Amino acid sequence: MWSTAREIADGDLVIIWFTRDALQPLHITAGKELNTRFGVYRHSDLVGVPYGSKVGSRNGKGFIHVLRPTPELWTLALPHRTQILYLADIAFVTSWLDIKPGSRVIEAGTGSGSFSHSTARTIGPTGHLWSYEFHEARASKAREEFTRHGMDGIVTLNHRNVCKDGFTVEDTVDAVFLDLPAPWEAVQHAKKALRKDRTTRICCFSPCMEQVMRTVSALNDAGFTDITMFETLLRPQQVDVLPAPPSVAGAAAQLKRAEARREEKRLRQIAQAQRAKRKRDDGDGDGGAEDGGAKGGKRARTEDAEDSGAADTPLAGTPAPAADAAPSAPAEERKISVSKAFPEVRGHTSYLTFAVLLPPAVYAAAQGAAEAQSSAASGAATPQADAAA
Amino acid sequence: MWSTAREIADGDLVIIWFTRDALQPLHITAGKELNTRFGVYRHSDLVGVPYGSKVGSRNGKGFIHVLRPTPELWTLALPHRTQILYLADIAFVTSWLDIKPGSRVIEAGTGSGSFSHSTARTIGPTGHLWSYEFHEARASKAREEFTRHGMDGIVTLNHRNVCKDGFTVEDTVDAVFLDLPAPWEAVQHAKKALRKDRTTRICCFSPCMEQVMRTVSALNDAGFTDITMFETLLRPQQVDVLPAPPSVAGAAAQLKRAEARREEKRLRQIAQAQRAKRKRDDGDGDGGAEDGGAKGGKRARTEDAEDSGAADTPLAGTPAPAADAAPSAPAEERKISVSKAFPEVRGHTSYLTFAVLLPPAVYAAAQGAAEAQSSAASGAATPQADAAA
Amino acid sequence: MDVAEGPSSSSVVSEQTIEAGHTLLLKMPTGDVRPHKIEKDTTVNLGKFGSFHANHLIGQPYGLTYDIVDKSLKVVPPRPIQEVEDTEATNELINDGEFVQPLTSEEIEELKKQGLPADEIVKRQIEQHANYQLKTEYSKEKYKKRKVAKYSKGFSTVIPALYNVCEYWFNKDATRLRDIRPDALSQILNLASIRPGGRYLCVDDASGIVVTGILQRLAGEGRLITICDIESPPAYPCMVQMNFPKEHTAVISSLNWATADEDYTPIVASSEPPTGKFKSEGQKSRLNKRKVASDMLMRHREELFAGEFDGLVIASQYDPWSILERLYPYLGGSASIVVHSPQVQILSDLHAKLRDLPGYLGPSLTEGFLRRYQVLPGRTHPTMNTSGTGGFILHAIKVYDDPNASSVMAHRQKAKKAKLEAEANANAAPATSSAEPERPVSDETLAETTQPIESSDAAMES
Amino acid sequence: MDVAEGPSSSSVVSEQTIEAGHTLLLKMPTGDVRPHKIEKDTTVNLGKFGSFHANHLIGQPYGLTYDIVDKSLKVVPPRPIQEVEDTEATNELINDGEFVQPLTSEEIEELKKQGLPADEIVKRQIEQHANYQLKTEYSKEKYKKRKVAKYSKGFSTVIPALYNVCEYWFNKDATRLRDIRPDALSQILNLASIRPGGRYLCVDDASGIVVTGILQRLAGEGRLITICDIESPPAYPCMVQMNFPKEHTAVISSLNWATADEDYTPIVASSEPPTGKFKSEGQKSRLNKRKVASDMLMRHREELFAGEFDGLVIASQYDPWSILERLYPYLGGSASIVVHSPQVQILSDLHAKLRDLPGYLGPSLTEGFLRRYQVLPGRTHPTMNTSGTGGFILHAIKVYDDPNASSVMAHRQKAKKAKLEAEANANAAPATSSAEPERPVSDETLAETTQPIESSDAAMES
Repeated sequence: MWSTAREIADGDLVIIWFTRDALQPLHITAGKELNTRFGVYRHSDLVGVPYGSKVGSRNGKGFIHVLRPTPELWTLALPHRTQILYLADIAFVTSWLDIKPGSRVIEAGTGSGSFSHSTARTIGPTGHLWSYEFHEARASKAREEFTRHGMDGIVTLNHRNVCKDGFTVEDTVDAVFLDLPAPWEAVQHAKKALRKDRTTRICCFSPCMEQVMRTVSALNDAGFTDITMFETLLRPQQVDVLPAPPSVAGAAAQLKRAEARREEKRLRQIAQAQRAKRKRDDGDGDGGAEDGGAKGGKRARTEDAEDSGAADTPLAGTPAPAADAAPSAPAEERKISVSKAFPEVRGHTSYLTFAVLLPPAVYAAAQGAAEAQSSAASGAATPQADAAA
Repeated sequence: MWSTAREIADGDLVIIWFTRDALQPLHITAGKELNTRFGVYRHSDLVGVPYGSKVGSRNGKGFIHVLRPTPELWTLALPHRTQILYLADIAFVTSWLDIKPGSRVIEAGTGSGSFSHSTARTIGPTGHLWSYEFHEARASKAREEFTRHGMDGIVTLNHRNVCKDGFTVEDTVDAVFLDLPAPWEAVQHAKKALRKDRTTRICCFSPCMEQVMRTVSALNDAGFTDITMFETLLRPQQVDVLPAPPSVAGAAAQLKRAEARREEKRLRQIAQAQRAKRKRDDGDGDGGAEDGGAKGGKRARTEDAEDSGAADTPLAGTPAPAADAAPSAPAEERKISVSKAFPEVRGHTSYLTFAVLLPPAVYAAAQGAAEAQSSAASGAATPQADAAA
Repeated sequence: MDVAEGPSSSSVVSEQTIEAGHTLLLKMPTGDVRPHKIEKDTTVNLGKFGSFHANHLIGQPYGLTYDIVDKSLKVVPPRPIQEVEDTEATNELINDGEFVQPLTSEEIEELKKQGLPADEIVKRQIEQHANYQLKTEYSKEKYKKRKVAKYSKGFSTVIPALYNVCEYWFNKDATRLRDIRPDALSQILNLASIRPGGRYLCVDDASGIVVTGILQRLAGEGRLITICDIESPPAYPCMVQMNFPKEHTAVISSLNWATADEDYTPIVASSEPPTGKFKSEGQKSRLNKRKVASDMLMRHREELFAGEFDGLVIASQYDPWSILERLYPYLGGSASIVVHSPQVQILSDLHAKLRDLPGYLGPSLTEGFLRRYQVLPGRTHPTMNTSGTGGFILHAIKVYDDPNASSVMAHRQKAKKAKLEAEANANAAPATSSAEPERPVSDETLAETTQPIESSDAAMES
Repeated sequence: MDVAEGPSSSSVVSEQTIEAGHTLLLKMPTGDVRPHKIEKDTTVNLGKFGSFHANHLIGQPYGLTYDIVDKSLKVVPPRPIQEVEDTEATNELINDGEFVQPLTSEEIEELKKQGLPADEIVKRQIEQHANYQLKTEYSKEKYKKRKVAKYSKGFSTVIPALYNVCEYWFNKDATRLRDIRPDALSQILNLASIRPGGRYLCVDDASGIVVTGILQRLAGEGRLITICDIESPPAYPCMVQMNFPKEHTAVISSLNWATADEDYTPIVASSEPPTGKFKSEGQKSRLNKRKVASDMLMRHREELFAGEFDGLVIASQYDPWSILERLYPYLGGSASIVVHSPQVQILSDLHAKLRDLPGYLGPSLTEGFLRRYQVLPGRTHPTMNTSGTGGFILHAIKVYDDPNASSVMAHRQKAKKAKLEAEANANAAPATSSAEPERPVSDETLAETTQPIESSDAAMES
């Protein structure tokens, strides 16, 4: 679908990565200019540059990374017409529906085309995707995109309300993916579109539990089996490189040093106060006016200091040496990488209801074959065909 | 409820911890003996021993830890009469229902008593729990347990089908917790039991989504508001202390050494074969019979070796020195602790549906007060009492 | 009927009544929660949501919703959820981006100035809206709700329950709570088995959310000693919104890592006057106060060092092992040890250390999972965005080791070894040195007591 | 109707047909899955679930369910889920432990020997069961289902889809898959953007589950080179159950950490006869084979060293950084790098390293969440037990750095600095050395393209 060449060519679709949260698809059109607050770039300057290159802006201010599109990057960068499908859901649906090269698949609705692009990549040129969108403007936009992305051979887009009008193929596809408000209305149509010569699969994508329940009921009524439901999400992790958590011994040592310094200061103050007092007692009165108002404050502090004068006799012993903290100091230099989930993560996208269709045709054939084998191999009891419900 | 003394006394309930997965409640009864495959213990030998002690068995084979019961340990050790409630749910319900010392609470049904014990612990002697169990045998067993655990002053147990017969108190409790198959049948009864002079809360514990939906509808119809629903679980983590992952440089060095050894061996074989051949060519025929059948095998190997004789000229240069691996070796000695969730964890216990009841009585009072304040404070527009819906 | 146990506790009611000086949490129509300390005779200004006279709120019960009308309050009664009728309409014919606000913001400002109620403004907007009838009922409902919230003047008071206070702080700044989400807090309190009358140690660098939880669960009975890394007792800001009565906060005392050190003697100034006689009343009062303070410090130290505490909770930026080394000796036998950390790395390292030590029984490490659902009729689903983490919790039990007690397995192995040695003169393998006691071998009696039987009323139906 | 695109691919059908020599996954009525290699003219013995002649299964499509009747197979048609009627019955009157099996196991063995079908045995059990009518319909249904599964003789064949094969191995021994759960595998394959025709590198110490996934997605088009730590190409056991056609496995080649080392020259024996002339046909054939092998090794080395691969997937016990150091040079620009590990510690260390390197763009680390539900009518809930972990995935994109390009922020800061320096002669702060490009400042145009607009058909209704 997209270029697989090493270097970017005129006409290519590329993904411009400004930052992790700012990506943009860009059709390289020689003569045009990309003007962003991350700098100014001539399209023609990108031609011939290898995919994956970091490119500085023309004015030297800012840079971009020019990436080869993938369905995943496209999903991050695309202009969202609807709520998009995310990696975890798309990947899981692809896997459960056994979508692989050569698969024939239906999706409805097309929406922003996330699932379409991912499926086109996976089924490749030997597979085919029929995509249905009931909203006309969205359908036109998607059709245009698919053509631009070289997907015309792989994807057929229909503007159509499949709940009312059904699908455009019959007895054809291996898998159906329904992302519709009322998928139960499309279940019988889906059954018609699924091929009858083998086991096929369906997935209905619904955000609400009530939708799931109606869908399960419709699938069951339509003869689908192995009905099951999944939720899948990604929990992105934030990694921080931090100093190893410090020991409380360090905190203790700091507190002790602070206390010792305070005590020293107090003792100094007392000594000063006593000297000053002695001076005053010696009748040295000058300078009294100078000290003025400041004196009151000083005296109060001095008194405090004096009160605690007897603290020369602490309750016992001497403060522990500050060296206490030393052994833990080197450990505190060590850096560790720690991780945790991001504070806010996606808590729900949708419920994925899956089911399998084992069509009667297969049963008839299987039973015939089993019968033939039975008589050929052992001549034992003929397997009986239970009438399908 | 349980002993708070430092040492174990005759008559105490203790929790015997054999292993993480094997715990057992035990009533200390002097004269009795605890006989397990972790050893034999006389109850009287445990009397006077501090709670939390490791005790070796009388015959010297095995040991136990004797623990002070907590509601959490009791839940791990108790004889399960029903599926038990787990820590995450109990803790969260306690928190959302604002259960605290002095709270008056209803629970239905009693089940195995996990929630009862936890709630009794939290509300303390100033609170009260009314517990209802519709299954007679379970109710008797629970009543007996509550008495033994000294909870009679805190818990009142009733054998009663509350969906049919309602609760035994009216306008009394701060919070109601319903763990019933059809909680919606008890919602109106719960409303009666909740006190009318303040905001009160309810929680319904239901494993299935359909139960939640019926409950939400019943709560809404009964005038409960702030209806919300939660799921809470614990994901236990397994911690392993492993060597730091090795570098592939080590693997490469090992492969290279192996190749070098193989090559040496091959060259030795060729040399031997050539010496042997020279000997044979020199007409030294004796010993031929001795070698016998073994010779054929040897010759084949020798031929192989000879074929590769020219390998004395490898495609280029010499094998890289084995010292390649040396730099990474010390790093590989380092141990790291890694963690991951256990392979199988609890995936669901129940949905917790919560709601708040703001009774009209409060509204009348609030509106009266607001009115009085309004006229007193500002004389502004009188707040109007909207008729409650 | 247990009439004897009917309601009587007016004290509990008053707990739910707004008083002057209380710090309230006010919930805006948009869902934002703001703290506000309410004082008599002041005006409370909620910006675009209006302003009102504080006295209107004093004496009111917590938990109500008000409209602000002319600076005074009108109680809004609770509204039931409306069933939304699903019509045949879909959004098929509505173009993206078209469904925009049909009144200009100037026009809306004008309507608001005229005092038009929010639902009236929304109604006018809808009238102007060409496509409105094409939207499905669900879309309309969603639209209306969002718009009404936007133009409402009013608020609700949040009941100062522990859950609400923790949720408020967590939403405001989870980092300051060290990621302690309400579910994690409730697990911590239950795992630590906090009960009225219990005696606990706590190291809380999480803005005091754990301290707040413990105080609520003590309700004035029992004891809480916290150890901090600053000289004077820390502020524990989370406590503010609980508006605890004094009796509830009286049970807490704080030491710091220096004063909590047995080998260190704090420098305590004497409270005796140096001259043996008080020089003044001021000096006497100062020295008395100092005496009270230093006596208290000494008492708290003695209390800590005497030990036998029922539990220890750690939610700290410091290396948890360095904390355990200090405080473990002061725990009684069977005491619960609970350590919370935002990062698994910190606690997996601690777990790896503890499980090799015989004094720590059954260390377990868990991560909480919490999910909230929208339960509107026909539209039940988990919230689209959610909190990514509430941190990790390590739990262990303090036990007294007996190095002479040996495991059954060791015995079996010894016996086996002896047998083997007797049979042949072979070298037996050394006994395993696993710190974890051996798993039980299959045993009917034990299996019965330890395997949960799945037959609950509720679960059985599922 | 696109009739032109109707079904025609018989090859795809044959992929779903059981052939002699296939390794099948057989699902028992209890849900257990067992592998079985099916060979012509043999008897398949499923123990208590019966035995049958292998030929009955050869030529059958995958995915069907069979009853075993007299050593031959009877296809069981799909059964719709039965609505369970909820009666007024509760379990109120049933005593715990009373609801036990009323037939002894000897009696049941006897019935089974008589060839009684499973539902018949259960029916008899129920008849003997005094309390059965008292149980609720839900309980009955659960009981019946469990019992029928227990006494059924039969099995289903599992379609060899990647999902099923991964699930089978994961359930059997997650450790051998390095915890790669089906959801993680599908994310790995999508993140690595595996497509038919692509060229990939892979280091798979996870029993080959990643290799299997890549091969399925290549379907015979493209290239896969794996690097292993043993001399000969590894077995990759997960591939077995896929029963890949030869064309699909032809795209894979393996080197080891020695032969993948550019600085090392493998010791390759000459394929020329030492004497210049072949001594025998045997020698000629041996030496020719050797030549083919050594030529191939050299070609694979050259191919690796030529580089320009589209992606690299690592699921290895080795330090991922040591692997990246080796293989990074062989990736093309914009190539996807995907690393899976069971433990977050390994990948958070790697993440911390990569984000400081300009050649790795946008490293992200995620953990998957997967939950399965029971969706029986009236009984919808997530499964009570679930897998705890599917491991962690790190993703980054290889880019070519340009050390001369500088960020806008650096420029702004430079400009600011210059201005500051001009204004006063103050010291400006040095430009931040953050490896992460600065976040975009508010910009209308950009914001529009990067913010998802919540207006999907499905989501809008919710």
